[in-house]
Amino acid sequence: MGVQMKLAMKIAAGAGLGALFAAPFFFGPALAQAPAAAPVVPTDAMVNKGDVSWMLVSAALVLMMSVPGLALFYGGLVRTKNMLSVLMQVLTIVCVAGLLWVTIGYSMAFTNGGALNLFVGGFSKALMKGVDANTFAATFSNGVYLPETTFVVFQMTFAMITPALIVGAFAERVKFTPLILFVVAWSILVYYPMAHMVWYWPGPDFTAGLPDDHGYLWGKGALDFAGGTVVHINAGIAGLVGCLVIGKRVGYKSEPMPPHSLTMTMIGASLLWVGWFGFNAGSNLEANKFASLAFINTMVATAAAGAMWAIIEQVVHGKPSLLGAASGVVAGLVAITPAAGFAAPMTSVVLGAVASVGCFFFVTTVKNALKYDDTLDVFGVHCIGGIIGAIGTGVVADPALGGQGFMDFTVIPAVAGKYDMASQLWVQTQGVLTTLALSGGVSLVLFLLLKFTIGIRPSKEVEVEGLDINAHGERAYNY
Amino acid sequence: MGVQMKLAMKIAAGAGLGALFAAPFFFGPALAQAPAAAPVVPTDAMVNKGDVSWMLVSAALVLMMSVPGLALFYGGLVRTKNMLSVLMQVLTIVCVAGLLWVTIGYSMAFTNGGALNLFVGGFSKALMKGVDANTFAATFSNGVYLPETTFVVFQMTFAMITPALIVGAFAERVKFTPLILFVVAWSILVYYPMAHMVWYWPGPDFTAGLPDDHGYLWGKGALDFAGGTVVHINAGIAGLVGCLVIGKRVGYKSEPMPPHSLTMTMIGASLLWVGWFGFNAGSNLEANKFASLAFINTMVATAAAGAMWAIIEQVVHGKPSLLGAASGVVAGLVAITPAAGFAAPMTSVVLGAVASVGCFFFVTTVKNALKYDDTLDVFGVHCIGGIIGAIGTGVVADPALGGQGFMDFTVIPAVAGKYDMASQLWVQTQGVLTTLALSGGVSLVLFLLLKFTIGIRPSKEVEVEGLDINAHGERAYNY
Amino acid sequence: MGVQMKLAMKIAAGAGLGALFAAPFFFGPALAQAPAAAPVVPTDAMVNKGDVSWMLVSAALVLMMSVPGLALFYGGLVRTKNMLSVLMQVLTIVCVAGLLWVTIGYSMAFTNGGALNLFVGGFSKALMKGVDANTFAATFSNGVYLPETTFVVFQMTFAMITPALIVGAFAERVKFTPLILFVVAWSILVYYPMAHMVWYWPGPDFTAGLPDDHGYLWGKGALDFAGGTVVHINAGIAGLVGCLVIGKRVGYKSEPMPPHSLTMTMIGASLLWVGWFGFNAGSNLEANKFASLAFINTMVATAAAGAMWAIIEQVVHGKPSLLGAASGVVAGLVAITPAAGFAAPMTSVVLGAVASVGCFFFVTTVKNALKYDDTLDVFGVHCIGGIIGAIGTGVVADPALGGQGFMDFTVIPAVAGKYDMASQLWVQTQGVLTTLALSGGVSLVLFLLLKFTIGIRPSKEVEVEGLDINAHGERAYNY
Amino acid sequence: MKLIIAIIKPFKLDEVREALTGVGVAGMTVSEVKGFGRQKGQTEIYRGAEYSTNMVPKIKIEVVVGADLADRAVEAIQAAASTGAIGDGKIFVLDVGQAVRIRTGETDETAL
Amino acid sequence: MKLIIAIIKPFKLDEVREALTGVGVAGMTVSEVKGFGRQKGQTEIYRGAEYSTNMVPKIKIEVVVGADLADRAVEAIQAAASTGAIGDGKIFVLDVGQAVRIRTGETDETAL
Amino acid sequence: MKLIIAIIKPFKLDEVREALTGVGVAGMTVSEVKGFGRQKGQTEIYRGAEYSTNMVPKIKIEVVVGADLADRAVEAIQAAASTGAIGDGKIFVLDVGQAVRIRTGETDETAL
Ligand SMILES: Nc1ncnc2c1ncn2[C@@H]1O[C@H](COP(=O)(O)OP(=O)(O)O)[C@@H](O)[C@H]1O
Ligand SMILES: Nc1ncnc2c1ncn2[C@@H]1O[C@H](COP(=O)(O)OP(=O)(O)O)[C@@H](O)[C@H]1O
Ligand SMILES: Nc1ncnc2c1ncn2[C@@H]1O[C@H](COP(=O)(O)OP(=O)(O)O)[C@@H](O)[C@H]1O
Repeated sequence: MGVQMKLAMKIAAGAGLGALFAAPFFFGPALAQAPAAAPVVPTDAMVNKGDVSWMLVSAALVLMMSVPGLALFYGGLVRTKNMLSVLMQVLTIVCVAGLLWVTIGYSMAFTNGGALNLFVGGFSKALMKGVDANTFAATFSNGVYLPETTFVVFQMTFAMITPALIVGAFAERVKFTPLILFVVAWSILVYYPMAHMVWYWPGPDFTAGLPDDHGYLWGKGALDFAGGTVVHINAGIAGLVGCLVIGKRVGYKSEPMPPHSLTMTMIGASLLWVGWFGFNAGSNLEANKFASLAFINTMVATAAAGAMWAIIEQVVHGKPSLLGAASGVVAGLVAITPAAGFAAPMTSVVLGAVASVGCFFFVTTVKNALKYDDTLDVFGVHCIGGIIGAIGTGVVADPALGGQGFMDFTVIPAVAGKYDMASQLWVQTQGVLTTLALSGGVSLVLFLLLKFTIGIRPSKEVEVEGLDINAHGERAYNY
Repeated sequence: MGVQMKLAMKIAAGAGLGALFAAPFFFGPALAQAPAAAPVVPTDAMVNKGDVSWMLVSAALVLMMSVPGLALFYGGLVRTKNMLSVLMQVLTIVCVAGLLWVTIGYSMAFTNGGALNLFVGGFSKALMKGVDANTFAATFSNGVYLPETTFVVFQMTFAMITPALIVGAFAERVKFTPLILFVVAWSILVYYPMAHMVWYWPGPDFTAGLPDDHGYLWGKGALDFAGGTVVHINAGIAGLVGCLVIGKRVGYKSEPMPPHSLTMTMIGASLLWVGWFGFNAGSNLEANKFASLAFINTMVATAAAGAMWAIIEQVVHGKPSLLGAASGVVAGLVAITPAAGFAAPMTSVVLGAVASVGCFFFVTTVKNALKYDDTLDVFGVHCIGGIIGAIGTGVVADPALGGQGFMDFTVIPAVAGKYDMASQLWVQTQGVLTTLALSGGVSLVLFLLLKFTIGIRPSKEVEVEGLDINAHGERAYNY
Repeated sequence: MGVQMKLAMKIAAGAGLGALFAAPFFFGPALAQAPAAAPVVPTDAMVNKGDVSWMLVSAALVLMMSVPGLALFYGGLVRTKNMLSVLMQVLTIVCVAGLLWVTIGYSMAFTNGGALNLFVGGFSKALMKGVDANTFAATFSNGVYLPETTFVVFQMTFAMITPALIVGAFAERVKFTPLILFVVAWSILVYYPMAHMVWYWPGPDFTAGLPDDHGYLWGKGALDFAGGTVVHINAGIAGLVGCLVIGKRVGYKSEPMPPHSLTMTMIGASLLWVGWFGFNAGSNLEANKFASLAFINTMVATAAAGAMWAIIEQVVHGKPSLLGAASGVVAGLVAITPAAGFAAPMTSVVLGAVASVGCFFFVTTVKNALKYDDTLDVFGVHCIGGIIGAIGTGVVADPALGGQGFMDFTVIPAVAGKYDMASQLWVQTQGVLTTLALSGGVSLVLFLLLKFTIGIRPSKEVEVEGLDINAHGERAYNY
Repeated sequence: MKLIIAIIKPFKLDEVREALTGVGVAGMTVSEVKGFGRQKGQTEIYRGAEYSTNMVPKIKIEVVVGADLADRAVEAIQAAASTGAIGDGKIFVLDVGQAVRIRTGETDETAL
Repeated sequence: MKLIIAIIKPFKLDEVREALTGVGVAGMTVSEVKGFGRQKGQTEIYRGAEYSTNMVPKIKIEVVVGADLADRAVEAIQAAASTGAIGDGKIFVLDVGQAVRIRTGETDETAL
Repeated sequence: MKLIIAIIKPFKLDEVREALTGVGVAGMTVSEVKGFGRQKGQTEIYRGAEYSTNMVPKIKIEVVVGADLADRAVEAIQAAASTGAIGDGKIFVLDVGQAVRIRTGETDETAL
């Protein structure tokens, strides 16, 4: 069985293991598959109110990352005439993705998919069937559960923000309805399968009895605390493909396109930072010492990345900019996402700083060299930062560097597994490549399909006059 | 005893029942009224830190709904010259209502009012008398308590935002001091009595012993999880009366009055959404599965309403607008408020969508037909959305539709009551009508009184030049 | 031994005593110093998830106070051309102070400093040495612990915002790099020693065994719930010294310098208010009834101060302003900070109102009389408000006025100490004077050093054209 | 042809525009300006600092008309913009040598 | 000397500026204005309220040139600013009596 | 009457206004404009994108004065606005045919 088998046991780490490893407990059918020996029956008594409090707050924080956080971060960077289009795109995607999640998304991500189970879930919980106040979802600790609705809504906020991230890549030149159609199709064809592949498992009390019931990458033992692959690389590559298919903005590189309000961008970056604690530390699913570790790592990696970007700018052209520091902040947040619960504070600082250097180089040099118009650097920050983080996780998770390693959930209670950095790095790389291939490929097909049917790009006239007035019939400001 | 008696037992639902049913535990005097058999004596040991954590966060979130949330949502929609007046009105109302709450409000809402007990409380806790770190307030679970200060401050935030909602109806044309006087009087004459009628009861451990110690609507068995009547219908009708008494803005319908910053409105709507989880899920008073249910219902009803408004606009005039989606978001939040802990996720989706249709029709068609100038659609969104939600609660709470029904607290521990949709709808209707009558009537008297004494509307000159510079001596922007 | 000895026992109050008294538990070396009798060994089982949830939320809230809260509150008040400089200063300070904290700050504040232990800690935990997911920090209750990373990150947010407060005093006329150097030096020479002097102790389970292991002011029994001295007076006096050394802005008093966006200032003030609950109620370290008390006190003191400032303006020049109310809000928050967990709600109202009067008088009359240019009134609001609060704490903490008094931690479990208002006021005054002397003195030396070496003030040309474009190469707005 | 420059109170813009179209003017150009004159601005107070602005917001209308229409246009503006209060503004008339419609290249009065 | 006032579509600014420097103009002054004319504005809808703006954003260029350069400058503007669509704008030419460069006190054509 | 158009550096506005009132000018109209000329703008950098603005913010003052006052006004402006650095701006003087005070209907010099 070799590596694959060994890795299959290498499931997640340190009792505090991130949404990557989260999965609800299945009543009925799932239980039927469980082997003999009295299985755990999750009850209200296994729910800790401190966990519920923390997870509900985390879900609210992640919503705040999208609206108003991301909307402002992006919106501030476009020109006035397109401000509302960005805000509207983000807000609408949040609404649509939320509805799609309770309709089929949660089921496709977090139920057993039968024959396709390695790659996608089924429809047994479509329309929230069987999910109510009295069902529970597993955490990463034996015998500790959350109300299932808590898990559903927390994961929902991830399914909301991920497609919203994409729009930055082709901001200022996309048609609204086709974009929403893309988001629906991409959620179904890319996001839910990715979430399933990376995050689906039966929970710590059932893994021993159901050793083969998990997604493909989960089975490989890929470590991704809060969504480096599923969220950032996933959205980043989709954005790149989108901006290539759609083409450059009218006037790109020939006319100045300064951000219309860096104040808004700063508010957005700040709220992303604040909300990201829900994203990263919330992915621990419990309010315990590992949530706390994910929290402090998120804090210092971000601080390091923000400071580092400013330092680079100081060195390179003598003027550290607010947009630079804010970009660094986001790059740091992206990079620490997969590593949040695995790293130690000081290795997080290094990871954040490295991500800042990598993303800076990408958005200032590589992008200009390759001449593609990724309006808001979705690829340069989210995909590149995500890759640095995903690979970096293999390094910083190493217990030899103060990392948390991973837990072997095939025994009850779970115990620490034996960490091998080289093989972990290879697994991490496989996670990255899988994401790039799936999301990149499907996005390409979807964008081309839209381009050659209903069209994805507005007319030049509309683009020049601005999307706000043309697509939404409003103006952002009337001072 | 008939219906009344049966309904009196129908007190609230599902162990997680919303602020509607919340009431502090009474030491001393209240206990004196309790029947024999060792009564519960709430102690520190009955307080769960997870609940305290959640409720304090919820209180902070509801404050954030008012400032900056509501202030920005409203402020963005007025013209630049009146921006600060709106911000100042909301901020001042928050301060004044908070002070009034610890002075007499809490006592008038949440103590036994003696002969008037069905309609209003007394003054036994005025100036926080007898409320300190060692008194406790009941939740909806037997034997589970909160520090009383937690309950006082959580409820305070409701008493702050409700009068602040009203100002939107006559924004851009009201005098500051008379407005504050109105808020003080309205809080005393309308809000505290309404809160008492709907939310006052002795708690689950004492209901059996004190079957007649509750407010009027509570006794009827009206279901209102987080304040559809007390907050939204209450404020909405007061706003309508206010805008009718004060009259239309100078230039209404003759000159363009586009929102001065939809960016601010979007930030405001987003923070309202984020904060509303404290409002709705916080109204459960405990961080348990019912809080989680209220949370997810709030999320999806809002998503449905936001998307629905955009869809209607797409159909009606081909351009889905950001203001539309944001208005839908708020309409959905309003409508799910009374139903948050009673509905199921998928029925919440329907309720949100219906509210969006109803409010859209109201603010675009009915308002234009009736030609009143409700500046920011306080009536069209909060009152209409509140009514749809209040009546809709009677539908979605039905266990036959996956709802939570209600709990019978006359036995200990409380058990589920038998749900009858028809009679529940009638009770809900009574709640709506009572609110409309009380708030509408008293507001009319108050506004007329102010109009014919110190005056409620600034001179035409002041209105034309703007309230900011005239009433507050400042300008919002000096770019 | 006299007063000193008695005061040494007067350590903190009411089981819920604020960051002032917080200190992590020390494994190993610290234990070695403990006397016989089986010492407590903190374990995971002594951690309550409700506490962890609350403290992580609190840390996120305090970050939100800095970015975007403080940045916007300050930024809105400067002229457009300097907007980004303020945002950038705050953001960069947050990043740098965070990194410095994990590098040496935490260790210098919260470890035993050997011979210098009264005044500053040592380097035993530099670079987070020995701090990991399995170390724990003491709260104010016997046998109740937090994950140490929780305590580290919560305290980190205090170390971030404090130096950021300073920049308001000389906004619009400071060079960026020298400012950051100042912040680094000031953190090391002033903030960490102050934090150590006021907040370092071995925790309730170890005080009996280590009666002399505490900071200087802690030993005196100074009461400071959440940082009146360490944060506000500390930053306020540094700001004053800075603005005196740097000098007035070009055009001060000769050209109009109205705030460029009071909307931003209002958002900032609101987020400060919301975030301050993490600051004050979080300083209790546990989600219990004392956190709740600190929360409600923070709420009502602020409401009183906000309303009071508006009332004064109404009386003095007939126009209550938004900036006034917002300034009052901040003054109230500052003043209640040291008293938050000691006061009762109604005495908090009084304290807030008094602070508002004091600060109003200072920023409108004293400042104009003394003709110094404290751009954003850091001294007038934070230092003066902080002094009023610090002294006022001695009054409102008196159990005779409904206050919480203090706890005697020299016995286990801790019991209430005997409160003497006169001697407490003297101790409070010593705390104030120590802070003024240390921070004022060191800041003077640092600012002069910078002024006469690399320079601290930009050229007149740069100042006139604005810092944004000159120091950061950006413009805040391109509408 | 004449260039008429009118400085008016902002809230009079709509009335003036209607008055001008009433006398046959087909186009005009409008900008936001600050006026300094007899009319005093409001006093603004920010914490301790008091600013009496001596600049008040005004609207400037620029309209080029044929010489024959000039007098009627001036009268129309004056009638529509007047409130009788200080600060109502001014009208200035200048000679225009040439006018071109960019779209068509038409010149002079046909360009207007 | 001539003062050329050109009202153009905002996105044409860069082309016009280049065209003017092409014919030897060294400086100009630009402002944001609102134009009223044949071109109709977009309809904005805010909840129930519909506003058809009849003011569209335009850019006004003011450039003073020597009399000899005036015609070429006008032509350059017209060529660069034209799209052929309604709303392209106008060019007006006025006489300038005097010009001063503030920095040096130079006057008339050398001041430009 | 003369229309004096002065393009100056923004921070010189107060001094120029005072200089003008010093020579007896009672009113003027001010607007924010962007100037293109010898003075180069600052370079802005946003992530990878560098923009060298060739437009710098300027203030335009328009003031109509009696012919007799014109020279003194021009001198006053020039003296007050001058810093000696590139970009100090220009003054242009045009003839005004007619002036009307809207409030009273007074015309020409009494209207100023
Ligand atoms: N000499 C002038 N040149 C240019 N504009 C002027 C002149 N005098 C006044 N204005 C403009 O006319 C406006 C109104 O003038 P003001 O003296 O306040 O009142 P009135 O028009 O009633 O005399 C001023 O705000 C200014 O914009
Ligand atoms: N008589 C006029 N005086 C001043 N400006 C004018 C005049 N007529 C038109 N304009 C300006 O020219 C712009 C374009 O005019 P418009 O009638 O829309 O189209 P076109 O230039 O194609 O005829 C207008 O928006 C306005 O700014
Ligand atoms: N020919 C011109 N027509 C109109 N405005 C001009 C002209 N030349 C310059 N200006 C204005 O004068 C300003 C200053 O000109 P510039 O060439 O930068 O410096 P200087 O005034 O010192 O020669 C420019 O920014 C522009 O606003």
